[in-house]
Amino acid sequence: MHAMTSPQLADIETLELAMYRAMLLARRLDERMWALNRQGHGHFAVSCAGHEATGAGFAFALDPARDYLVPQHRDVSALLVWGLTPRDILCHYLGKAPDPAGAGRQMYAHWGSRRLRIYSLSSVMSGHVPHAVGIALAAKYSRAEYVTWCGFGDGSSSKGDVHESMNFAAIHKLPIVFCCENNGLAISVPQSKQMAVENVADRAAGYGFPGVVVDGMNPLAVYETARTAIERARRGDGPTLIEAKVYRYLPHTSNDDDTRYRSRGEVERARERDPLKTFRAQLYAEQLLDEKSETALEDEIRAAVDDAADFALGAPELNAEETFKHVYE
Amino acid sequence: MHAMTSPQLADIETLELAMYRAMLLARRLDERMWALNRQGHGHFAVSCAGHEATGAGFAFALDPARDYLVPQHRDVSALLVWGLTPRDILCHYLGKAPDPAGAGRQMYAHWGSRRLRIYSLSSVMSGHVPHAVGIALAAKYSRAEYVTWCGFGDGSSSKGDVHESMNFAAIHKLPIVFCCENNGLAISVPQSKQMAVENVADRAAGYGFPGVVVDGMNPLAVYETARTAIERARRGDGPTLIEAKVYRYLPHTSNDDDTRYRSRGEVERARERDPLKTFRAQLYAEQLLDEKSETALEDEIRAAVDDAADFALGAPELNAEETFKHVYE
Amino acid sequence: MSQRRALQIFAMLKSIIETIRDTLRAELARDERVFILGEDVGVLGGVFRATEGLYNEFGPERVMDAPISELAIIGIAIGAAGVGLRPIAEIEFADFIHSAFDQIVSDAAKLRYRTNGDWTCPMVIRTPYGGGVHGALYHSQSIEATYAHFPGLKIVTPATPYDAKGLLRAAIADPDPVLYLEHKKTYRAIKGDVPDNDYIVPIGKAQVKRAGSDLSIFAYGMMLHEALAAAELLEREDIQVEVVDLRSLLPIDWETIFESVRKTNRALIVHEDTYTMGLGAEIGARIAEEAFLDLDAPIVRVTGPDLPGVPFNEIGEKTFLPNAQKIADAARRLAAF
Amino acid sequence: MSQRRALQIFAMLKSIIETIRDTLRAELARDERVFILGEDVGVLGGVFRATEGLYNEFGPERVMDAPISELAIIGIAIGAAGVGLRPIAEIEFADFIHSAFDQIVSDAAKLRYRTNGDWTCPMVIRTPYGGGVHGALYHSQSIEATYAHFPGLKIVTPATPYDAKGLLRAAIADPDPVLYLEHKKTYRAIKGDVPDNDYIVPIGKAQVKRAGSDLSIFAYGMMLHEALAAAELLEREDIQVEVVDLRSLLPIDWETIFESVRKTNRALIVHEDTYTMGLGAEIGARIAEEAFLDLDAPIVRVTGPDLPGVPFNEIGEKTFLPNAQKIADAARRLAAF
Ligand SMILES: Cc1ncc(C[n+]2csc(CCOP(=O)(O)OP(=O)(O)O)c2C)c(N)n1
Ligand SMILES: Cc1ncc(C[n+]2csc(CCOP(=O)(O)OP(=O)(O)O)c2C)c(N)n1
Ligand SMILES: [Mg+2]
Ligand SMILES: [Mg+2]
Repeated sequence: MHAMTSPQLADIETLELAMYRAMLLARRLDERMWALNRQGHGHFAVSCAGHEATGAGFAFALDPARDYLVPQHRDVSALLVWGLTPRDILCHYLGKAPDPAGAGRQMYAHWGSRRLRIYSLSSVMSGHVPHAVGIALAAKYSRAEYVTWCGFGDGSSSKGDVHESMNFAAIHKLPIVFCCENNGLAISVPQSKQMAVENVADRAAGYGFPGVVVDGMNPLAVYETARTAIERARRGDGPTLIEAKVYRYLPHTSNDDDTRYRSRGEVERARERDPLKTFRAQLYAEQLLDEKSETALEDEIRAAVDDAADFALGAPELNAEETFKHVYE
Repeated sequence: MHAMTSPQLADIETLELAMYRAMLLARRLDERMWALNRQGHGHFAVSCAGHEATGAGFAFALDPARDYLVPQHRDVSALLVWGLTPRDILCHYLGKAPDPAGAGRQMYAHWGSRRLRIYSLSSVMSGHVPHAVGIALAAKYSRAEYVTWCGFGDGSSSKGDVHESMNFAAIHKLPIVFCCENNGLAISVPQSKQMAVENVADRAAGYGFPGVVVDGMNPLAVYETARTAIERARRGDGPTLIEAKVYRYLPHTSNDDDTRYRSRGEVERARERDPLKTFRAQLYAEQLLDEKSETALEDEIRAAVDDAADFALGAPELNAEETFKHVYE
Repeated sequence: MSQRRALQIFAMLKSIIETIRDTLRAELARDERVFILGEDVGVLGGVFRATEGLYNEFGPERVMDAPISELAIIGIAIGAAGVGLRPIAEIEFADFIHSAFDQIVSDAAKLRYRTNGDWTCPMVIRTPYGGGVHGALYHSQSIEATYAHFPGLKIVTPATPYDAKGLLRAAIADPDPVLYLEHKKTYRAIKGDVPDNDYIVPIGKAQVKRAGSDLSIFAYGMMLHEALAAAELLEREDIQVEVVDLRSLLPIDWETIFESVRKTNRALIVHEDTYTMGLGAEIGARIAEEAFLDLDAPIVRVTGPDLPGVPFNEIGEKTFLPNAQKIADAARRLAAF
Repeated sequence: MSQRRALQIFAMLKSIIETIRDTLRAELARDERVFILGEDVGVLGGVFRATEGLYNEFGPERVMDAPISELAIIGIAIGAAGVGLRPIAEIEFADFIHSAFDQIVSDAAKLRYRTNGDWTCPMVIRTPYGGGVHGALYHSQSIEATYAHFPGLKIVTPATPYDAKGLLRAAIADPDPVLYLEHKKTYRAIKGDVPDNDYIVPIGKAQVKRAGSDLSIFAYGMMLHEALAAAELLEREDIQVEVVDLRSLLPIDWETIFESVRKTNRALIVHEDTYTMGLGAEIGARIAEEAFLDLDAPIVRVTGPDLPGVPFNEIGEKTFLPNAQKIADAARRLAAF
């Protein structure tokens, strides 16, 4: 049905299965981190559960071999497509020396890998958005053919950084796609107290480029929308703002208690839209997945997650001497 | 024709004549400042020429007895309506002790007077916009009936401060009117390098309130547009963004040389839209002004400006002892 | 005292976070002009629970949840303070106050001065700072040194529940903008007695926490407790350490500092913040200017190292942060000088 | 030399603003990765004319006019630097850099460290700072002390045309972010010889501008010239003043400072910035730590007063700013101590 091509897809595999694998691996890694957290391993988990379809959808629409990713913090599925391994992710989670984001200096979900063209995140919400614009400016400046993808949350959209960045990208028609992953919450603050509009995407018109709302729980819809935006960027026609409507199933982080600000009923109802569930059903319906192949996939993923956990738990810490390095060249 | 009422208008006077007087007084004060500057008096002149119609238009639509003004730096005509006197303005220009904005501490065009409900400006473009929102929040919080008017330029609209401020004002439906006085330049940077859209007003939709474009060279059009926005604010229906299209006739400040970035032809052509000229013609046509009354008005204004210049030139300086005061209460 | 009894007493004492919450509640009840504005301060009650329950008690207008807009939170508080309200702005983590730097230093700090005393800014900014809770580079920063450079602002940081209440009340009553810094590691770790009456702790006054004759340690926030622990270690070695809690970081109580130096003739300054241009710089320089002849030894600073941030990894974090042991080592050398 | 001849020579020398412009031009020509981004840098050539002519010569992609978006100017430069360009961001007045504070201290300064050296930020931020040109509170600020607290950044400020070129070339070549501070009063007031060859002035090295034995003055930017003038006044009174131009403010060349103190045993620090937590704090404290035994007198600082800003009014401005007279007065007292 969706036999679309994607820059990084191996021939033997359909796009949909590849997306599902990335989503499932992200979800299972997430579950493992939260389990490790409860067992006293690691201090800080950030869930991607509910954001996986968006990440998988846009990542397959891009070309990791040349495009730059300036991710949102919950983009685990996209980062896996981009080349981060489960070991990378769990070493990052535990703050161990092999962590590619910073050898244990950064908290979890502060991605980064120069080799993989994943720009580094700080904790400051939206602070990375101008960096993405700078990377996009460099593409135009150097006549390089890459596109820059920049994710941020609904909460982050309130910051002035986003305004200044979008405005600048519009003026120079930079090859960039902004993607607001709107899960309706900034920690506990609901969208109604973050903005008076329904769609962040509507802001794009005020900068002079298209804004599109997409169902972020549907990886194929995200893929299609992303493709259009990416092609527009590659053509030199400038930015697009995509707003992917998603849902965050778990608390904000492992330090949060979401029962204080949303009902269990709401979360349960949202489970019906869980992309892992709905997309799986679709793959079954399309006969791309059956019990046997699903079991094999789950086994493969469990093995990868087990391996990653063992590796990360046994990996060396940041040592005292290393702590003093890399202030300057 | 326009026998509209205005909160602060004396009975005997028509609104139009009062507007024209404010505009003319602003222009003549401006001319005097630039003349003083050339004579070596004062270090820094900021022209309001071209912005007078906007200032007069909105100021008469507000109620200076209760409303708050957080002005744009070129709002001299509005400030005169608000109660600043020519003496105040020239003492501010010369940085003399009687300067109500800061007793000579601030550069010219950094307005402020608590008694008159004019909030203080720094030099940081857009830094005052959140203050205006705070003043508006206080109105809602205290159930006070005032409206806050907040001006800023097209250049200033690019800053994140404006985004965060508008977004917050929208969420809480605050009684505020934002007014972008768009003269198409941020010093030398033309609008095309400041934004990719034609109208700043279009951004309002992205926050969830109306955005309106008005001819800022027509005081009556500004008045009407302002009235609608002010009534909306007083009703509790929230903010409006008005974009007044104006023209800046002189260089950015007395330190600027605008021949470097715009042609004399452009400036000359814009002179045809000069509100002092077009509105004067309208008053003549409406028989609200004739040669005799105009001469009387010009004489009165010249006398006021002469008096203000004499007063300000003779006024005491900020002395060394005072320089150390007012760091803390 | 038995360990059990000690634990019972500890449980009866108030923590700093409880004290802040109770003080906020009392101030909201006492003065209608007081309101709280910040991210997650409402329904959630703050990420550290400093405002827990206040939203239900006082409603959404007095305990306002803000969007992620630090600049606007501070800027709006400045405007509201100008026209008669008494805003308490909360910045969720001190690390994120940087987005509002311009508002704080260009406006809050300068407003009174630039207007010749006409417009003022009676507001409080509360924010949790400091490391030791695995917060990494962006949830561990000490920000006091940066802001202590801006006349027009005041800065306080309590190290005890008693001071948490007294300084918060002083900050809210103050006619000028006050940055009220809460060391997040002290929130639950430090408990103490908190009187019910309406006392204040005056801004600008330090406190000698422990008298001593051999050397003076100047500290604040969490490091006060590390300094006190170091002093106990050293007492066993017969080194008598005087420990001064600065409490106010702008203005600093120079008289109490100089008096202590006059007595002990040796000055050791401790802070968690990085070394170069940390607050210890001003304290060291001021002593070298105004109490030079009282010094029998060089100034010593025990601080975080000159690194861009506290690493997440525990070994990295421990490597970064000063503690009682590191303080005691430096104090021992200073005493022996 | 006759006055006429002196004026002729002065006219032949290069001003700091010309030197900066010529150096920018040469760097743009030399390296395609170098581009300039800032407000009014294009058609106008900068409000101080630092980029005059470059837009015509190199086009709008290499000399880019930016909207009023300091945060984005810096943030975009950071991103572009990460992927191989060499941005030179201009902030129109240092006073307006505060809006980009978060980008500079949270990102530019911390990027290399937080990524374990993976991502880097080789960029230059140029900005005019300092008072004495009737710029009032928001066109007179000295910002060096604030940024000198952030490891990961470098800060330089030239006081001569020679150093303006050498330090600008060093900054552009540097693999880390460099804040290049231009004292706006020196732009046209200070002239000097500028060799044509491709020298650099290394970041982190101070320079003894004038040798002396009685006391050391440490200064930079415009205040270097006031300090040199003070030294001349004092020479007539037989007080031999050593004057050191710091040039690099992060890192500071401590060796040159300590060496000078070892020689003169008296240290006077001068800056235009306000007193408390100005750069003099670190210099004073460091001397009191590491050269304490070499001191024969207390540290002295001559600085701007602790006021929120420089007033517009000329009397107010003069009251605020240090000058040769004020420096000489303090030096006389210090020499006599
Ligand atoms: C500037 C800033 N302010 C506050 C925080 C604290 N904080 C961390 S995540 C977060 C909410 C982010 O919401 P959103 O952007 O919608 O992303 P989500 O976590 O919902 O995916 C907040 C407020 C921060 N990291 N940065
Ligand atoms: C944050 C900031 N950046 C730069 C400047 C320097 N500057 C002063 S006025 C100005 C242009 C303002 O343009 P606009 O807002 O359109 O107002 P106009 O002067 O055109 O009326 C600039 C860039 C400043 N004052 N503040
Ligand atoms: Mg969200
Ligand atoms: Mg303009």
